[in-house]
Amino acid sequence: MTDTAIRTSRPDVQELDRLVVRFAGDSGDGMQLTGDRFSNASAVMGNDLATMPDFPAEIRAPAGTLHGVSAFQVQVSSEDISTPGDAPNVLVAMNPAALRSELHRLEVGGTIIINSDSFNERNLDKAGYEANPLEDGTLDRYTAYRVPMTSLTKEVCKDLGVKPRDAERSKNFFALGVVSWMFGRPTAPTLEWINVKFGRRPKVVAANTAAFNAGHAFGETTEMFHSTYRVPAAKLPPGTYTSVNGNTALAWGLLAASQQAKLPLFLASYPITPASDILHELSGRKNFGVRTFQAEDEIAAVCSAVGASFGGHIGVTTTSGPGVALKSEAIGLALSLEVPLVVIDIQRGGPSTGLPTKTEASDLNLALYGRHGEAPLPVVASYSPTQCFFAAIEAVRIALKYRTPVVLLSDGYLGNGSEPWRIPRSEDLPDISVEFATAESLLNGSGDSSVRPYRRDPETLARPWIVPGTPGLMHRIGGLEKEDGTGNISYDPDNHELMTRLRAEKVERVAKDIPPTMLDSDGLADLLMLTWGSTWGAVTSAVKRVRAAGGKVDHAHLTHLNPLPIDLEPILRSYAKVYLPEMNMGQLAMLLRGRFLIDVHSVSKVQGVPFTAGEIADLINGALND
Amino acid sequence: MTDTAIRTSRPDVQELDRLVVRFAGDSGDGMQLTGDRFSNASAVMGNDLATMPDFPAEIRAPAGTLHGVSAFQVQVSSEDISTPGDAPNVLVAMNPAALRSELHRLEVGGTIIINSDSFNERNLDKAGYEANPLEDGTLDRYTAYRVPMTSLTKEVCKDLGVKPRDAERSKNFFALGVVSWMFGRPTAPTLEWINVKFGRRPKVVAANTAAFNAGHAFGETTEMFHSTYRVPAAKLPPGTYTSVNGNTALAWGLLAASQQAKLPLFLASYPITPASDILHELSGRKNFGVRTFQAEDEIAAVCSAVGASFGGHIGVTTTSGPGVALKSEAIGLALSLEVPLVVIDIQRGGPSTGLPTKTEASDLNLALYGRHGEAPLPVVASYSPTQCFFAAIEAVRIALKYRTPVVLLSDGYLGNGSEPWRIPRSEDLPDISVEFATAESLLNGSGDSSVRPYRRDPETLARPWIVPGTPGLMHRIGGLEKEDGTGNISYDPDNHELMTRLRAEKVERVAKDIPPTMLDSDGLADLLMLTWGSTWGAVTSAVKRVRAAGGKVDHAHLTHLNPLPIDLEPILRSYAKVYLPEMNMGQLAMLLRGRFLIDVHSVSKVQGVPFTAGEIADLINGALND
Amino acid sequence: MTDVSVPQTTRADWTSDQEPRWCPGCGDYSVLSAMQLLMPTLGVRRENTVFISGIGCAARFPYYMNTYGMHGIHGRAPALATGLAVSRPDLDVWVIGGDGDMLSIGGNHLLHALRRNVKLKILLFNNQIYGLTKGQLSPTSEVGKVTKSTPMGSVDEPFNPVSVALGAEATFVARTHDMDRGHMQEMFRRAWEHDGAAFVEIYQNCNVFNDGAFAAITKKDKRKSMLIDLEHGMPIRFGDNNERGVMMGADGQLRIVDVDDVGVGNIIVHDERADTPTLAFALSRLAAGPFLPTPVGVYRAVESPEYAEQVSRQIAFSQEISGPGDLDALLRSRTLWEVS
Amino acid sequence: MTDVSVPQTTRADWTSDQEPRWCPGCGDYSVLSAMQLLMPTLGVRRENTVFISGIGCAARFPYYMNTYGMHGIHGRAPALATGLAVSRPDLDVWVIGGDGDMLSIGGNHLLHALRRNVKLKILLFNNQIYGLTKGQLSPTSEVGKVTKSTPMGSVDEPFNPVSVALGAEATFVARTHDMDRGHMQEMFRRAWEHDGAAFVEIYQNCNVFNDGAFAAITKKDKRKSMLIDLEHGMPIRFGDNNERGVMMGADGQLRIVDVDDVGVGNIIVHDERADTPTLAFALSRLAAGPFLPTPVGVYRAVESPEYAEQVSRQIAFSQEISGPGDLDALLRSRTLWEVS
Ligand SMILES: Cc1ncc(C[n+]2csc(CCOP(=O)(O)OP(=O)(O)O)c2C)c(N)n1
Ligand SMILES: Cc1ncc(C[n+]2csc(CCOP(=O)(O)OP(=O)(O)O)c2C)c(N)n1
Ligand code: SF4
Ligand code: SF4
Ligand SMILES: [Mg+2]
Ligand SMILES: [Mg+2]
Repeated sequence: MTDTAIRTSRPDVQELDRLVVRFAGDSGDGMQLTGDRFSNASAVMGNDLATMPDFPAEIRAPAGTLHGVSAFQVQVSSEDISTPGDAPNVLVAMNPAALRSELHRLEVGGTIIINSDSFNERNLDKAGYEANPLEDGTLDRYTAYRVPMTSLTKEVCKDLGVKPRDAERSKNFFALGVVSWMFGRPTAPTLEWINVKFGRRPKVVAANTAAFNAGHAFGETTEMFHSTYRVPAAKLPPGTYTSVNGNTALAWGLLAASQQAKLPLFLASYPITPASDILHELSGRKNFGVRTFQAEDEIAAVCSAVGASFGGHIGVTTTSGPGVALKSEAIGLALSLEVPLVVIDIQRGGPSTGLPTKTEASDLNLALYGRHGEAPLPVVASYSPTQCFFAAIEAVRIALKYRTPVVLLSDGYLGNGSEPWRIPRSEDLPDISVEFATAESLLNGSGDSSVRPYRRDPETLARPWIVPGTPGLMHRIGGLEKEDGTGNISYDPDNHELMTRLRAEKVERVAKDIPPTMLDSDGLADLLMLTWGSTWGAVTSAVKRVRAAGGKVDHAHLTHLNPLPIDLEPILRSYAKVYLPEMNMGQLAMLLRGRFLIDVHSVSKVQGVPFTAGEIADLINGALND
Repeated sequence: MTDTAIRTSRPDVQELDRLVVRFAGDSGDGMQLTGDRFSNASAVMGNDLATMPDFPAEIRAPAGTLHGVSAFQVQVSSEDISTPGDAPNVLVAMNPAALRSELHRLEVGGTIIINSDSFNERNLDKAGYEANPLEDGTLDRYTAYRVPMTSLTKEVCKDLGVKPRDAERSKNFFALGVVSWMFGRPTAPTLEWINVKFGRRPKVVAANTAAFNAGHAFGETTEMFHSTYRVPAAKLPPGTYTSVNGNTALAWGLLAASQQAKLPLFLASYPITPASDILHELSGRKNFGVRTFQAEDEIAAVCSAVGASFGGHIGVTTTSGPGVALKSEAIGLALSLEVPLVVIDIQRGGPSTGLPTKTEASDLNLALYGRHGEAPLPVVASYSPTQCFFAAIEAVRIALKYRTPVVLLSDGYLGNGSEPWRIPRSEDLPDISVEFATAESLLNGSGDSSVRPYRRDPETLARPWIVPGTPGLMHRIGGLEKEDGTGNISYDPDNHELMTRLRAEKVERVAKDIPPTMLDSDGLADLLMLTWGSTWGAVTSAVKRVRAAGGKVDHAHLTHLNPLPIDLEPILRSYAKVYLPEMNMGQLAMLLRGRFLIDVHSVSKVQGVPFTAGEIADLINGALND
Repeated sequence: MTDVSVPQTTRADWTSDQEPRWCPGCGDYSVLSAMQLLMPTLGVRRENTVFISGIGCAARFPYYMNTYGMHGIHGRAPALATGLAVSRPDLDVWVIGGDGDMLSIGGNHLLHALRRNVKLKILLFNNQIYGLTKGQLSPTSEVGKVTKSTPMGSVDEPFNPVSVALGAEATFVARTHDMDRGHMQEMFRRAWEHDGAAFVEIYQNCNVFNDGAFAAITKKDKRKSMLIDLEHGMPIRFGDNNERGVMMGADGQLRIVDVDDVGVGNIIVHDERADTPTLAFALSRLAAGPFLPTPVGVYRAVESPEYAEQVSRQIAFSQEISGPGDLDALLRSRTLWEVS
Repeated sequence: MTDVSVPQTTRADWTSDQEPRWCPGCGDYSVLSAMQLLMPTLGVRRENTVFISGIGCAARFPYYMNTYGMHGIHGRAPALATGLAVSRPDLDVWVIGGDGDMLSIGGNHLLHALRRNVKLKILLFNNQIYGLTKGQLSPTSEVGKVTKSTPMGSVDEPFNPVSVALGAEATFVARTHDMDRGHMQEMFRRAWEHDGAAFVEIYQNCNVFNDGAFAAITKKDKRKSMLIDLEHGMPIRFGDNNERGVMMGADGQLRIVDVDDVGVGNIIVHDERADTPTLAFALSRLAAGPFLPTPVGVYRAVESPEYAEQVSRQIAFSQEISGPGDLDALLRSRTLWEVS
């Protein structure tokens, strides 16, 4: 353990390209909030950043226990980054349990800031420490700073008339103050935010402000710290920025889609981690005309969304894996009815209840194949928190235009992670509006006056969207096989084959209508890293790193999993090796191999945590030296 | 139309290798029963045979309409056959609708036996005939016999004191009598059956007997018919035979599995076509100790089966596609709990409600991939009606031994189709019993006294089956990720990866424990026909036909779809061409291509009806000449 | 609700071009005629009328109405319909299903639609059997019933659909039967008038798999003595000469009595508008099955805020306070910073 | 049922090695202690006791009991438990779930388990909120409730779990609350004694997302005036001095009255064993939510054939008539022919 002897001179200011800080404490310690504030202050300074909350499944596990530890990791950078970083450079540990559960992640030689007040016997015990790690050499390989945060916070709050128990709750702001000073983060945004957030409770404002200032001052004055650090602003494209996590971006994307389609949104969901926040966000946006419906279960949720779509709204349902499984049958109905529907899956660790608060990308098979009968549908996946906004618009666009259910895959890591976002202007968003059929549009030119609800658009193969209330177009549709054109029940063998092929062909035609594969190529590589979903982030970082070291590697990314972009096959064929890292056991790899008979190499990680850029860089280097 | 002039001499007796008869009439005309009786009499004569009922989705569609036509096709043969035949040689048409909807299937030059009484204006109208097909040349290309079945039946019943309306109901027995005479079927089995079946209603026995005899006599005496036919007995292996359809065989297989496992069966199902008959059959077999439970829905069905398995019973649930979709989430639970469970899917046409009474094999993807998270499980498929018996035992065997859910795929065609069956002796069936854990077996040797419900068998990787009621082994399990060994909830990343891989590996290990690929090879072919499920029948027939004509083709069949037999890959690699016909859009083909990077050629038919041997023979010939 | 500008229609206008595919003699035909004949009298437009069903014989109903219609999936009609009714409060949404569809697999959706008071007109065709799948037990089949899935007789206690609905906070609950077109039409009309979830149980004969299940009470000559006609504000009396009546005991149990024995004054007066469903529930318990005197008519009809309307109101209110949604403003509603 | 050969146990024997992971102060802890303390008094064996739950905070309960246990999937505990109880009638099967688990997603399974009268002891932890998913509306949340998913207040009418259970033919229905260990234990014991499906609603405080939801009636000083203790065969009275009572009106509605005003003789006598659940239902309607005088205790407890037992009986009976299943005979039970 580096001795934290009191220094006598001003600390040096070191400049860093990037910095990864991990805040860890008890569930009740407010670590998510602390991390979020630190990120925000960094964003305002112009850093690029990416965050990853990591909290326990329990609501409030007993204080001080290992399973009650809640952590928040953020990478701030002077460059364009795409992950919350691999090994943290700095760990803030509010109690022994946090230290114990998080220390292994820290880079060797990293910095630890510890709330030394919490290292009493009871807490050490709860964390399962036999000896005090602050004293037994555990921290030898790190730079550890022991700060009596609890007592200092209580002290500074004394004069404010805040009770000690309440004051203690502000200790996270003390920690934030210390870290803010250490890394030269501006204090104004945090102070302002405290005012707005707790405005209605003046004592809380006072305590948090005092604690934050005290922490900052502690860094400044105690001369405990050897160095402070600066991460200069990133060279991001000019514009107005904000910071959002994937679930919020996704919810906003749905609102944007509703605006751009000129149709009201109907969101029917049943709460489930990590998707519930989308329901929460949209429930608070009723002025956008969105109807949110907390259904009695997932089946009711998807069915009511289908009912709303039948009625001419944009029917959307959000959930996670177990919910998608339950919705299978009704998604099949929407597919057979050929009505728009968007099913959003914020993936988490499976199977069964699995790891509800952890991330995974193992629902791709379910999205592609999880229905009885031949039931193909388009699948779209978002790849970064803010890109969830656009992915939502794209999913709605396809659903409306092709009258089909669409599955949009996100995951817990994207949903909870945030990053800066150059705010788009709504005038730059695509017009995704479609027409409802009217008696004139449908019957004219058909030469007969009977309603043909399955008369298809020759280009898209979409059937007309005839909403109840339209005079003259009354008709009945259902889940039994229908005659093409008339929509009447048909048991005719050839018609069934025709409809099966038409439904498949309709989905295939979407391929003409989607962007090409995202390809980052310098034209010289033999190795292609292929990604979908959130793995994009780690691979983007890793590819940069490897290239910086002279390695030749390209990166292709898929935003559409079904249908696949038309240019994918030639791209894949132009590389000697294709590696495909997935947070599953190789689901997309299997699909591509089967489709193209190309030996796509699958790389799996199924640990509830995303790939790190380091892991991928090692993988690439291994493949290059192979 | 061949004139059915009265002949003056005994008809010739022609010998046939095989004969395909199709009985068609109104839903209320008893065609299923008639066909069934004809088949039975043929079986008793020693013919091999295969049947295919084909009835409407409606319970009782209005009499005389096209959609109310119910048909039954049977092929009887002097050889070992595997399909109910392609184009029928003989069509029995009880009314105009039956003629209209079925005539197109008949081979050119085929024989039609018509109930001429029913060709009145009203019925012609309902069938949509503008002119009477008996008179307008429609039947010119066939040999048509017009028999006034209704009036003759009424006539013969008059003296029995049977009311004309009731007598009319016996006209199908008249038809059966005619056909029985024409094809030299024995009368005794049918007469005996009438006695047993209707014994409690003497008037019905009398009417049916009289009608049947009258029909037979009509053939014998009216000299209307030019020829009669004989299909000699097939050279089947010696033994005692009976005739069963696939659903009955499957139900009996479950009873056999229960006996061979020495464990009670718990069948929980929700009715659905075409699976309900399994529930019905087992509900009537309570003396076998089977508990049948008609649950409130499919989810309750599968869950209660899981509950029963937890308690040490063999938990089984039967359903069709929509039900499997609903059961997805709970199957994932069973997989995570690692308890035995057998899910039986009698596949029908999809997607959604689809074609409930028609067959299809399009739930393979759902069986393999239809769960969230990484959730692999063994999949077994039956390939002929009687083989359903053994497939059921096999599915239970794997479920019990590996403590895993197993999906058993059958289909509507197998479920309703029947064939002769050389009855196995129960002493020849495999012992599939497994041990429950006891305190001694589980705790001994482990060196610690804590219950480790996930301590795995090193060979199978199965965990112990600890049933409630066992002293000393109380434990709690659930769908959250568990620590290997202890089964305690674990959010540990490495443990999750380990458990994911263990669950997959456990399923893979089943491959060591299953029979090799069924391969029919003469060692000279370049072309392999690969099959799974009921397509086995048509391909077996077709391969015989092609070989008989000198073509070189081999046939491999898969009874296990996951894991695949170990010898499959080398087999596939040893052919220049592999063709895989499926009643879906190529689901297994995609899997094999992805797995082995072999260009397996998919052949699809999605029409609610099975491939015919003729179609497959054409396909083979095409491939050979390619 | 009746819109005078609606053109006059006849039964033919409400009849689709699809031929019904029920068994000859099925009670479903009577319900269909009742509905097709009622519609022209309601003054509604066909294009504003939607029938949504699950799966089963009854669930084929929408195909035969010349309105908008959806034949959904088994059990989910109330959920499908809830989505439509909440997003399109301008439509009349009818929900059709059998006893299996809406009380077995779909029981939960029915319950939740009722408690939420979504404006749906829900018709439960109770034939006490699974028709379409050819004769298994349903959750309303009586104990001991021999069916394909219960060859030794059922051991399941059946639901009483009226009790279930009342237990689930239903605001409108009625019962009718397929032998009386006028009564059916009256109940359907009342359901249509109700501003909220209206639940109507129809005793419907399945002449193929459960023939005569209701004959003991619905046959013409039995109706007077076996059907207790509920009429709001009237003493609850029945019998060939109205000689019997229903009385509430101090022990909290209803009793059937001879009116003469207790005096008319002691016969309970039906109050369909009572705040609590206590009396309605008690009435639903009078007969455990359709073989004792059984109340038909409107058990309960109370006013209570309708769901879709409240959802719409929250939207309007929120637009009133916050202004209509402005996407650009929303995207800029959090901490912002500029990069130049 | 008490087996004298069962070894004496203590609370510790019934406590598993897993540390409860509820929030400090959660009402679930009280229920757990009540159960762990009750168990040694029942004279049952741990290995014959099984707890099965769905998903939710409450549903973690099984982990903490040193018995057999299964933490199932959301909403399906009654179905999982039905399979176990029907196949293993020798076990005591307890079912645990929250208001979301058993009344929202799992409502239907609960209803069907109740109507079938499967021998299950079903404990509904009603905290009127979704705890585990951090604070959304539940089907028992009151109208107007502001939650994460209803920021403008809920517009959903809640279920009354006791009414729902009674509407579903439940044979045993009780209500208790987490502030009174003795009362909980009494209700659990009664549920355990019941030969059929026993349903117990527990008012349970979620101090994080819905603190004090029941305080108006369960706080120590409120109990006398706000909780109506139901006791079989006793007039239904309550109040600090037992001064208030419940009376049935001739209009079929219950009323709370001053005992002195009407006379004790007119106070209704509680009859938990009444054939019909009419009175029990009426009692469940006295308070629309936990803020008016609310009956607690056993609403209904009637004997009715138990499901698993009847299933077993059919098996025994069938073996008696047809002999135990003989596979070889079965395979030969249809038309046979010989090929030689
Ligand atoms: C998910 C699913 N499960 C089962 C079925 C099969 N099924 C169709 S209708 C029906 C029940 C029919 O009974 P009921 O609802 O009473 O209607 P009825 O036919 O008697 O009018 C069943 C089990 C299905 N179509 N879908
Ligand atoms: C199929 C499925 N849907 C949703 C969830 C998410 N989920 C878990 S518990 C729960 C509700 C919790 O509320 P309640 O049942 O009242 O239990 P409490 O936590 O309040 O004890 C939900 C929605 C899930 N685990 N599975
Ligand atoms: S089976 Fe019964 S309910 Fe169905 S159509 Fe026939 S008679 Fe009607
Ligand atoms: S969230 Fe509520 S119910 Fe859940 S453990 Fe915490 S206090 Fe208890
Ligand atoms: Mg029915
Ligand atoms: Mg709750």
